[in-house]
Amino acid sequence: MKKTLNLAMLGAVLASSLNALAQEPVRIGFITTLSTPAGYLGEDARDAFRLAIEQEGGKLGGVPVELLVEDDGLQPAKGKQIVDRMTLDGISLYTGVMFSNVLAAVVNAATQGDRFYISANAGPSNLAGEQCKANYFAASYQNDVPHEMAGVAANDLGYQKMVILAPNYQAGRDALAGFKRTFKGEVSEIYTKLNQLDFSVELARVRALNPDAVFQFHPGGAGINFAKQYGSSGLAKSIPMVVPVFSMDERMLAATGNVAEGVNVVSGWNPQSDKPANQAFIQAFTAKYNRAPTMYAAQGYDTARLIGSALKATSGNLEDADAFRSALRAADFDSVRGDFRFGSNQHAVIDWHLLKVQAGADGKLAEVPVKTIATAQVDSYAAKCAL
Amino acid sequence: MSRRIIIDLACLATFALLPLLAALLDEPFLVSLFTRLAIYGMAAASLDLLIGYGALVSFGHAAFFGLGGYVVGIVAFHTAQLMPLWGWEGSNSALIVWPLALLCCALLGLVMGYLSLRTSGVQFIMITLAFSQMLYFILGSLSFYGGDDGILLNERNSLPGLDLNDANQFYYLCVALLVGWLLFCRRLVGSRFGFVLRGLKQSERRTVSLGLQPVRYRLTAFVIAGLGAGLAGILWANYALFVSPDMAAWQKSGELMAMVILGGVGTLLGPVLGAAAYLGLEQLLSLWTEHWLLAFGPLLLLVVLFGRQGIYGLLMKGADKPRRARARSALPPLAAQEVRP
Amino acid sequence: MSAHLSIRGLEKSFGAVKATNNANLELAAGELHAIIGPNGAGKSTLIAQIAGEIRPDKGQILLGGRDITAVPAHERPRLGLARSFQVSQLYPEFSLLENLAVAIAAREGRSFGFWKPLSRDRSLLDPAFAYLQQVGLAPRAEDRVSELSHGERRQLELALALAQEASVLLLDEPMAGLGAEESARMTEQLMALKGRYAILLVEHDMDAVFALADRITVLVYGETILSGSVEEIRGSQLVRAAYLGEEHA
Amino acid sequence: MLLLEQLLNGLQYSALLFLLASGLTLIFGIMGVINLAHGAFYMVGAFCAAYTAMASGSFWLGGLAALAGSALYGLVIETAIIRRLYNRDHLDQVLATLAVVFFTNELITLLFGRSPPAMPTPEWYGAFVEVLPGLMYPVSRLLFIGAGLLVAVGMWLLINHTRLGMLIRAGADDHEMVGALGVNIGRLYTLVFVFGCALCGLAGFMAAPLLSVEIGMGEKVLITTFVVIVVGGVGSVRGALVGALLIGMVDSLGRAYVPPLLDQLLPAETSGALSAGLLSASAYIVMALVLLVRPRGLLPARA
Repeated sequence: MKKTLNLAMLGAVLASSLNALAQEPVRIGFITTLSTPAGYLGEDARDAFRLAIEQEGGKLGGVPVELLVEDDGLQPAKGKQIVDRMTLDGISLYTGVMFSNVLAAVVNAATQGDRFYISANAGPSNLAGEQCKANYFAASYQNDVPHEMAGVAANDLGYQKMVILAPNYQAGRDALAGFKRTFKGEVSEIYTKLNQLDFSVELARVRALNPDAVFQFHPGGAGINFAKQYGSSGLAKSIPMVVPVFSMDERMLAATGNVAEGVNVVSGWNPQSDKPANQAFIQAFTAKYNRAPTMYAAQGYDTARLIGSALKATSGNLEDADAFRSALRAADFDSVRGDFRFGSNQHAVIDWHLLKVQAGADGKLAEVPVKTIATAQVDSYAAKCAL
Repeated sequence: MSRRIIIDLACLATFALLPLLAALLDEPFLVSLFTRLAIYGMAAASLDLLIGYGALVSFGHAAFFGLGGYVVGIVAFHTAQLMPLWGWEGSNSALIVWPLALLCCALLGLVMGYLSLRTSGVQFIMITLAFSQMLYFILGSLSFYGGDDGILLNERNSLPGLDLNDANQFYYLCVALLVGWLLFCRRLVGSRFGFVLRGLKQSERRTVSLGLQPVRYRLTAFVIAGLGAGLAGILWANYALFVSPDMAAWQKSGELMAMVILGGVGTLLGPVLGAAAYLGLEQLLSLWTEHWLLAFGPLLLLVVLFGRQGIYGLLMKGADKPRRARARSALPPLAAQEVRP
Repeated sequence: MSAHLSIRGLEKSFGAVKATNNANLELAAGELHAIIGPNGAGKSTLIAQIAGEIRPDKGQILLGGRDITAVPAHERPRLGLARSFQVSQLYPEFSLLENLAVAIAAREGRSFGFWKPLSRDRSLLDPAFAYLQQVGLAPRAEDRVSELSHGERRQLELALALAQEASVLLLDEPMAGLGAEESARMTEQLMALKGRYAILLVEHDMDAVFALADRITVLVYGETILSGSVEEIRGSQLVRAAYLGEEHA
Repeated sequence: MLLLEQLLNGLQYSALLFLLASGLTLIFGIMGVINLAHGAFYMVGAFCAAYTAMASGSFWLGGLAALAGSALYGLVIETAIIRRLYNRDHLDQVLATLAVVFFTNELITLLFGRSPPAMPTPEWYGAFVEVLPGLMYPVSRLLFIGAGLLVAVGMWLLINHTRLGMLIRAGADDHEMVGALGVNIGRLYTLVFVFGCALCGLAGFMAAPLLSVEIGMGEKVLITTFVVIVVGGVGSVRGALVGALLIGMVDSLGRAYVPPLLDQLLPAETSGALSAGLLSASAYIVMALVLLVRPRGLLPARA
């Protein structure tokens, strides 16, 4: 009896001293959407984030990290519950939320005090402008930029008259507003329903309006529905489409099939960029998960490496919030999206590309780069941020 | 001591001592989890009032949850933005905002109940669903209040003598309101009104032949149950500091219904246990695996197929029928009385 | 004798079926008036129209001289109309006392009480007990109705009708399904009520009807073909042909 | 001409709704089961269609797989679960079938992953037919309308002119009577349930090339399907047809004409929000109105 007790004590002592030797890992709260049809967004971001950690053998920037992933089910209230529990648990570094409405519920708790939130996808306008926060970073983009860039692309492509469509909810209305901000021609707006299945009615209206091109924002399943029906309605042959990458990411492309050929996609990530960091990422991701990464994966990977750069600069000490913040702002990492820096409002400033869906070298459809639309694009809210 | 009282006391003790336990285990999250249980428990118990005692299967109960929360959210929005609402500069006092929210819920209950009660059976289930979905879409189209993104609140409402921003104090307030609500519901189902409501479930023809108009009683019950869910919504808005349209979506109504069935229909305390089991399981399983629904589905199924009276029925198994035992002891022997002339 | 309840030219069709066809009936205060007729003659439909559950297509129902044809069912008890059901309509989950207490609270217009427990309200339970005594169910006062035998349920039906303190009782086959002994007891109880209420009794048990009724109306295919005293009906050739003949054939 | 095209579009949406609603209303009318899992069989059908078509390259084989897959899964679920629910109240059925939905969704996620598959289609599928002079309409959507019509006619023949149909009609009216006829009622129930599931499979197959084949696609149409059967009158196939046409047409024509109309009447800000709210809630508004006027639906099964 006594012996076992002693042994147990010895074990405890050993374990604690080992712990002291090996640094306590930095815990990162990764709140994301894994269930629901939109679950693949979170899955890609999470898998890429994990890949970055694995490549360093359980570390980021040389500092051991522990990734705590939880599914928000695309429900703001659930996201809020998770962040509340994680903050009580003492976690002070967060990322992973895919959707703006979940982010709105999560962001306050995740940035209070010395806590940091680094967005790997959603970048709502209020957080970029007047309500920008010292501890909030968007390593992805500001929500309006992809749509503004789509407007620029449409100008470049010489379209004069366009029909623009989006579901009638906050992000959809923002998308159309963003597009109109830069597009110089004439537009007709059509709002669709959230989670709409059938678009035949809208497509008939498009045909009747006979525009030069169509811009549409329908992420996830609705976007696949739209693209499939756009193709089968025959409009794809006569009226080209310009979309932000959310309406046609790699997975949606795979689900849509051949009818997606010819779609113009505006993205902050050029999957065929020959930058070594990008090529290495795509290779590693494909090897590990047996599928091609999406833009969400690229952003997740960038976010992980950004965090790694800041952890490295501060040796994993999150307690000095000012130091950690400066390290993040420096963004001293090799982004798979090319040149990367933070703007004054701590939102990513990156290049934007026009891609086109066409048969790649292997005969399969891929998003092939056409041109760069803008370099180091700063979002239109940065000026309003007092940081 | 009857089994029923033991269960009551055990639940009460758990709720009362929980913050101590949380402090001992150094798990402050427990308080937050149990606050959520108390709030959902209140909403589920109020739905049980309809389902279990009035045989009114409402598939739109989340409408009240959402509306209660939204009134709090909208008032807070105007107060924080210094933007008067029809000339009223807003208020952060719970004593003003909460009754206002309850009033709105009562009005909604009157209109929704009056129209829905023209139908019965499956049609009632669907028409209540329809009304709550309409509210859901209305809330979602309020782009001024964030549309689908909802409203973030800066602080909890204030109540004299309490600091609601303190997790423990807010928790005890929720528990006290839950206990109060359950006691009220128990009195209600045993009252003259409650007997009419339960009587309607057993024989509507008899009840009409006694000179009672069914709709008046059912509508009253509908409004009262709506107030319960509305209060839960108010507390939720304060707890989460966030309201969004999905508080009123059909999935939320379905969740509440699942809690009632899981806990035991027509038992009032059962649905609170059902809420605890539902949220607890969801929490545990989702920590364990992201494919938690794969396990959650069959678990639900087992309870439905083999645990007919829900959790409360399981706990009461083998115990005396409580109602009769109580009625007997409560009734003093009646003196032999003269038969009416 | 002035008619307390009058039915004039009542008609009701369900699709092509005429359930009630020119039904006429006069019920005097204190009179026990029986309605007899073969199965499917529309007796229950007639009762349902008087009680207000079914709205007639045509005709009039007068209670104490007032036209109540359009008065909804739940308002008729207040005007003095109480009924029992052919198939017992009771609250099986409640005790006998509680069943009656609900009826008494309803009669007194006190059903909108949200706080005081009904099961401990002496102002309801005491009179409830008295009604149970009246029909001989006092020993079972605190049992659940679901535990009662069929005969006891029929008696509780009667007690509930009595508890409404109405001037007119519509009794829809109170002896349905009763054995000989139980029927005899029910007949006795109804006999004790005679004269205190105007009773409209629908009944198949001819012995009971002939023992109890002051007047009898014969209903065939929804039509009141004959009305008269017990002797007149017994002697009527028409009734024999239309009704008794069938039964005794 | 645009109106005509929009009518066809409405018809096509109605066809999808009818394929789902006819099975659901039969299951409800005959067995009294509120089956929230009905949409799950539609999803299973779509997945079977897409993966089989991808693997075999044959469009029609995909269709066969969809029918077989949905029917088979329906048989398993009926035998294991639904059978035990016939004598339960609606609440138990709701919860149990909801559990089936949870389970099926996760099962499909585990089996096929989260990436929605693409359904390959033959060349002719993307072609157009001149329905009327000057009105070209895609084959894909005509096929859908055709399937809806075929099932409607088939169901009418089945119910009114076969022994099975006689039993179904009798079953909807009186369960005991069917038992008294010496029919194995359990087998009849299984048959009807599996038949409903096969119709879901057909709907899934028809939808796979046009809609995203994804987890949760069933729930998206499930509630609308319930709306359809309640509007039409629960338990009545004719009602399901009328309900599907009403809801489908209101939805499509509403989307086509309400926003332009409101834009003319109201300032842009209000009209946008208003038309969005109106259109999203259109099915529910129709249902509430129908039930307020006819509390049992338009064509209830039992008079």
